[in-house]
Amino acid sequence: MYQIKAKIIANRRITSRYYNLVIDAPQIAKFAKPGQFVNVCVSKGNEPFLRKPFSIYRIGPQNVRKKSKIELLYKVVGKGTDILTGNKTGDYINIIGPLGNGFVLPPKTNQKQQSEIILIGGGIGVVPLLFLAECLKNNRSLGVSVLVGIKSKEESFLIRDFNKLDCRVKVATEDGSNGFKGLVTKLLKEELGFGRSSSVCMSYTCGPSLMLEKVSKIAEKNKVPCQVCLEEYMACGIGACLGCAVKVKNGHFPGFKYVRVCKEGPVFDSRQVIWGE
Amino acid sequence: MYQIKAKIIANRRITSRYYNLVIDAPQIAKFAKPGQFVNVCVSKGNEPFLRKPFSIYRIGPQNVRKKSKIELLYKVVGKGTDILTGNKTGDYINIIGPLGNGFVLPPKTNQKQQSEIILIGGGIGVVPLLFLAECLKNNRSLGVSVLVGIKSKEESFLIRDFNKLDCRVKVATEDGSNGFKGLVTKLLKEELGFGRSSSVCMSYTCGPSLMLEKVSKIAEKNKVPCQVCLEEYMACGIGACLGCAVKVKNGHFPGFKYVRVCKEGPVFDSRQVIWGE
Amino acid sequence: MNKKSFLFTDIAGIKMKNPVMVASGTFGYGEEYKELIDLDKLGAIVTKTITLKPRAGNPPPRIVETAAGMLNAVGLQNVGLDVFLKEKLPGLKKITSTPVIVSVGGESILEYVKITEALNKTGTIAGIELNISCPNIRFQKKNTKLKGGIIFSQDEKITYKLVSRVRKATKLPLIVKLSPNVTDITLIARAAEKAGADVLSLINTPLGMAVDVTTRKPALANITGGLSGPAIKPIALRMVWEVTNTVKIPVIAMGGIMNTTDALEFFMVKAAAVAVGVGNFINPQTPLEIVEGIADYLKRHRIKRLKDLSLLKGR
Amino acid sequence: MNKKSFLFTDIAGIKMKNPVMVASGTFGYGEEYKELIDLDKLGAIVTKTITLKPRAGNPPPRIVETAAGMLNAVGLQNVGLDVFLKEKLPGLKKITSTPVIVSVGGESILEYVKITEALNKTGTIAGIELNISCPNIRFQKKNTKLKGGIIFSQDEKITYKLVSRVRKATKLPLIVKLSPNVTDITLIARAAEKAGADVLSLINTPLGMAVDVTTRKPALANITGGLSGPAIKPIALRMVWEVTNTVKIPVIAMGGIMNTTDALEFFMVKAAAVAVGVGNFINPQTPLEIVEGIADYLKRHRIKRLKDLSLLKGR
Ligand SMILES: Cc1cc2nc3c(=O)[nH]c(=O)nc-3n(C[C@H](O)[C@H](O)[C@H](O)COP(=O)(O)OP(=O)(O)OC[C@H]3O[C@@H](n4cnc5c(N)ncnc54)[C@H](O)[C@@H]3O)c2cc1C
Ligand SMILES: Cc1cc2nc3c(=O)[nH]c(=O)nc-3n(C[C@H](O)[C@H](O)[C@H](O)COP(=O)(O)OP(=O)(O)OC[C@H]3O[C@@H](n4cnc5c(N)ncnc54)[C@H](O)[C@@H]3O)c2cc1C
Ligand SMILES: Cc1cc2nc3c(=O)[nH]c(=O)nc-3n(C[C@H](O)[C@H](O)[C@H](O)COP(=O)(O)O)c2cc1C
Ligand SMILES: Cc1cc2nc3c(=O)[nH]c(=O)nc-3n(C[C@H](O)[C@H](O)[C@H](O)COP(=O)(O)O)c2cc1C
Ligand code: FES
Ligand code: FES
Repeated sequence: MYQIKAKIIANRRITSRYYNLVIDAPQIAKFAKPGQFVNVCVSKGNEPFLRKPFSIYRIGPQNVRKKSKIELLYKVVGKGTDILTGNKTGDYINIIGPLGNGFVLPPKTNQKQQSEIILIGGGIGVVPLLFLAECLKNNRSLGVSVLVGIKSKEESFLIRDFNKLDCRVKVATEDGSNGFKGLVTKLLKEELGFGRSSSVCMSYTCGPSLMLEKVSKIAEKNKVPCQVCLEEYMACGIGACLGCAVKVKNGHFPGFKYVRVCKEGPVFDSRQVIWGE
Repeated sequence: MYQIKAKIIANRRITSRYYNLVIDAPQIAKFAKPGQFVNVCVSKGNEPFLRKPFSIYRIGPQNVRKKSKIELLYKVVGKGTDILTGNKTGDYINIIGPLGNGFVLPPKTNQKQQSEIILIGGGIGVVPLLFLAECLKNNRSLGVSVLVGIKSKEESFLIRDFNKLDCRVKVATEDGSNGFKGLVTKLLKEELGFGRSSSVCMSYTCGPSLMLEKVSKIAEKNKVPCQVCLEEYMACGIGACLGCAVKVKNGHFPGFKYVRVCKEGPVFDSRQVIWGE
Repeated sequence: MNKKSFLFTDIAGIKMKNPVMVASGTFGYGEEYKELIDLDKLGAIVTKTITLKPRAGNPPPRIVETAAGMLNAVGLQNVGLDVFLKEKLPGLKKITSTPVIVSVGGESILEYVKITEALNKTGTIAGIELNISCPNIRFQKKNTKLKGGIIFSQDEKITYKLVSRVRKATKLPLIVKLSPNVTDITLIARAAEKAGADVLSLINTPLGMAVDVTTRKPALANITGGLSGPAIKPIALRMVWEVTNTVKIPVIAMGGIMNTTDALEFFMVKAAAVAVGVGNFINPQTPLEIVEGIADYLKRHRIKRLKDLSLLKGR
Repeated sequence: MNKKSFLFTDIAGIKMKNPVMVASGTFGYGEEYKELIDLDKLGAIVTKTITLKPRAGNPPPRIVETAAGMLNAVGLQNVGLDVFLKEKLPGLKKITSTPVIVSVGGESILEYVKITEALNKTGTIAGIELNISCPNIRFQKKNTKLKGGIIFSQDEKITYKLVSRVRKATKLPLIVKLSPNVTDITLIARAAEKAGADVLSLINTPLGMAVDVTTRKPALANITGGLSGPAIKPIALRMVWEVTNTVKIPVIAMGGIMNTTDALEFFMVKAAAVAVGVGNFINPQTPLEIVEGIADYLKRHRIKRLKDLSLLKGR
């Protein structure tokens, strides 16, 4: 975990609402794992007041041993992300990372039938899944399927990088303007239906919390382990404030306890999460 | 009095700490008088929280009947003025003006011996005096002497525009790097000494409050009327909040009352002001 | 009324074309703003607090910026009842038909009663707001060690007594403005309600202070002052929520309202109306923009009345 | 001690290399920050408040940003006394020699006493801070209508009783942390002083609230929460000023301290030490930067001791 004043390599506008930020941060790049995030100081003053957490989208440069850059992909949703768009190449930005526990990679195995992996992403939730897909593809020879749910084809750029990785990619759009018309959870059901689930050794998901809950249920029903990447409002990002709590099973308290998304998470075993509370 | 979203024509850096802001504001330009000011919304959010008042430096274009631009000259001293430096040509800025009562021009007179005017400015306090000097020069044929006190020769640009107006200009620098070494009040004493004061029909001054107090005393001692342009912390700028009070003589209260710098001022007859309270 | 008449609000007989007012002390005697906004479009105008005799106010500096807000220690400078009645009130009534609520301050209960009686006779005002929460007028109480005594509305019993007396003196709609500098605002709110207040208004300013580290002096000559602006909005919202859940009479909410979203937050905790304070200084258009904003919001969400805007149940 | 030893501060026997502490609840159990700053350079570490039994805390969302600040309703989630003594305290002592002050919370006076007795035996802690100001632990009192009861330090008598009992139970330096949600903080401060407190610390968070107008729900699941950050600094400064002018015991000041200037303001109103709260979240280097900043300021102004830094007289 490092707090660094990092140089911005690029801050590219992808669409009016999505930006790609590349930061020179060798210390963080070196240790980051998929699913981890950085906590970014977006303002110089009190507006917005808190740092803002962003998942790591990619570590670069690609295929080079000495990784030194991290890439973020962010959606402009409010004051903080809006200010972020104003950053230019050469500017400095104060970030803390890598934070949290990343995804647990699937156990190494030789059994062909167990080597399918499914990633399910909703909108900007694809971010940590791309980093994960890269690791899965680079380090292992697993079949990686990616199911992505987006609003409409304007957001198709979100699947571009998965295609480049040679993943099997399926898209669901709410308006049917690209791929399947409907929810990504429908795609998942098909994917796991007809006994196909037995070849899937792990599923990973990130996106809006209602989607995560549904994905978890489908995975659990089909006996596929599922790791969910959660979001919660954060202040410190390092486990000190207890602000980012989520309810999980088997705690000290009758049937539950609160854990920190920033420290014990953001990735959890879906079966541990108590949804909607 | 108008509140307008005005276009910025130019925001030129003069030295590292001084900027010249030209704004397209026909309504304000049309009615503005020397000594009046505008209240500028410098930030888009809450930092800094209040509008910031600035005197009008000049109305433009010069010698054209349809005046449409106002010019400010500001010194970077804190958060608000720092943000102001970031404005670019074509940006819009929300300003309210013209505000306050300007200087009262000297009575028209034919008596040659009464036609001397002295302006005494300290640092950035020259701002309203330039606009005043222009009016005096353009509209009347008066002898205008300008005494300016600055820190050092780096601030000499503050007298440039007076020179262009063909005023008689004298400078005092604290370090002696330009003109007289010492305080501008010393220059004033010389100027009014040896009975010369009888030819001076009016003096006008703006600058740090200790200087204003001294200038007033010297002027009063020499029986020269003196109009002082005061500053006080302002919130509304239009007379509503009563935040910008200064103590003056002859009020409802035993010997005094508080008046609003933004409304009854910022220009006062020096003999009315109760200094240092 | 115009097409926005669904914003029409009647608070204890004060009929307002919309529920957006301007707060006492931030709008002078109204005329200061006449060149900048259309006064007729405001819900109501609350005047600067007046006292029986003119008050000089505090020495400068009287104001200073703080994070997302400002401190003021104006010290209730005002022209006094006589000049107000002779000049300020007629002047304001001449330029607008918007309801005028007169804010009343005093150093004793008797003073409040006297001013109220004088206001009864004007026939032109829509209501009275008792400012019993001004940090600049203090009341000496035995068991307190607070410098300069306490503020009237910091004490339940004094609040009750003061409001009861004024209540007896007038039939005009009576608004009581409360101080946030209290342990339990619901106790004070109930005392005012029991004493016959028609409406409560809150919050006045929390007491604050700032130091200028370059001069090593308090930033305000008066040392302490009232804090206003977005900084206090969370405190104001909490108190309005506590009070609307406690009393039956309507509440006028204020504290850091700078835009439509801020105003909506207060309506959602059941405020009957909102008042813009320092928002007027930053952008004189604020109250009118909020009127438009609320109308828009209601239309977009197909909500018929402001009343239906309260918080939704559950999470 | 090092070249900055003129910053050395002894507060009621707590020996600190400098007067800059970290505030309870914003620094976890210390180890969370160990990779980011040198814990040994802090004046003192105040731990997250612990209670006798573990507490689950409030449901999420627990925090939300506000103008120049944030609201929190963590609900005093903590591991409880046993785990604290077995794991957290030894863990922290192992990684730093900085004095550790343990913040203690409870639902009854007895609970405070029990925890204090257990802490007496550790032999490794520098002092106890009684958190009798947490908005999340309420005490039922008859004459209040406040939802969920009052906070201990909102009542003068309860404060006196609680502090007296704990005082009898320990010889450790005893710090009492006060709530700003009171009419007159000097009354509570005196009660704590009379009851034997060695030090006061203030302010805990003013109660606030925020509404999410898109969901029409309170932003926090707990509805209200404690406000912290620069927004509350003027209130904190005023209260510290009031209290240092009232009591003789030293005061640890906190509330929106984000940088050296903020800290200096508090020293100028006679705080004996300062604590950084949410400042740690925004920039974990804050306390250490303030240590440097103060040393610098004192040198530049040729001031020998912090004590000589108080406000100058006159205007
Ligand atoms: C672990 C984690 C990883 C994330 N990864 C990404 C990512 O890769 N790309 C991306 O675009 N977004 C990501 N987010 C969401 C991102 O943090 C928010 O969009 C951002 O904080 C919004 O800030 P704002 O000031 O623009 O919006 P605001 O107007 O302040 O808020 C809009 C919404 O953003 C969320 N939010 C605001 N502040 C915080 C905060 N301090 N902590 C958490 N959530 C907050 C809230 O849900 C809020 O309602 C991630 C969030 C978390 C917790
Ligand atoms: C009538 C009048 C005319 C002025 N004309 C000019 C001018 O022509 N050129 C120029 O450079 N400056 C002028 N000033 C001063 C200018 O307003 C301040 O320098 C500016 O407000 C500083 O803002 P800041 O945020 O940069 O500094 P801050 O760090 O906020 O404050 C620095 C100092 O500026 C002053 N100041 C800050 N806010 C205000 C405020 N709201 N109202 C009044 N003073 C404030 C205070 O003395 C403060 O100590 C004028 C002030 C007044 C009252
Ligand atoms: C400069 C100033 C003067 C004020 N004067 C008065 C007053 O005379 N009477 C009164 O009841 N409230 C007065 N107030 C308080 C406001 O009416 C309002 O209650 C408070 O500022 C909170 O609202 P805001 O944050 O929107 O400003 C004053 C506030 C300010 C900023
Ligand atoms: C997330 C959070 C948790 C807190 N928990 C505690 C606590 O457990 N005990 C306590 O005494 N104060 C607690 N506080 C209050 C702080 O210690 C401090 O008094 C307050 O935040 C004001 O200082 P600040 O504005 O610098 O944060 C907490 C504050 C925050 C923001
Ligand atoms: S954000 Fe502070 S504990 Fe997770
Ligand atoms: S600044 Fe408000 S009255 Fe002058």
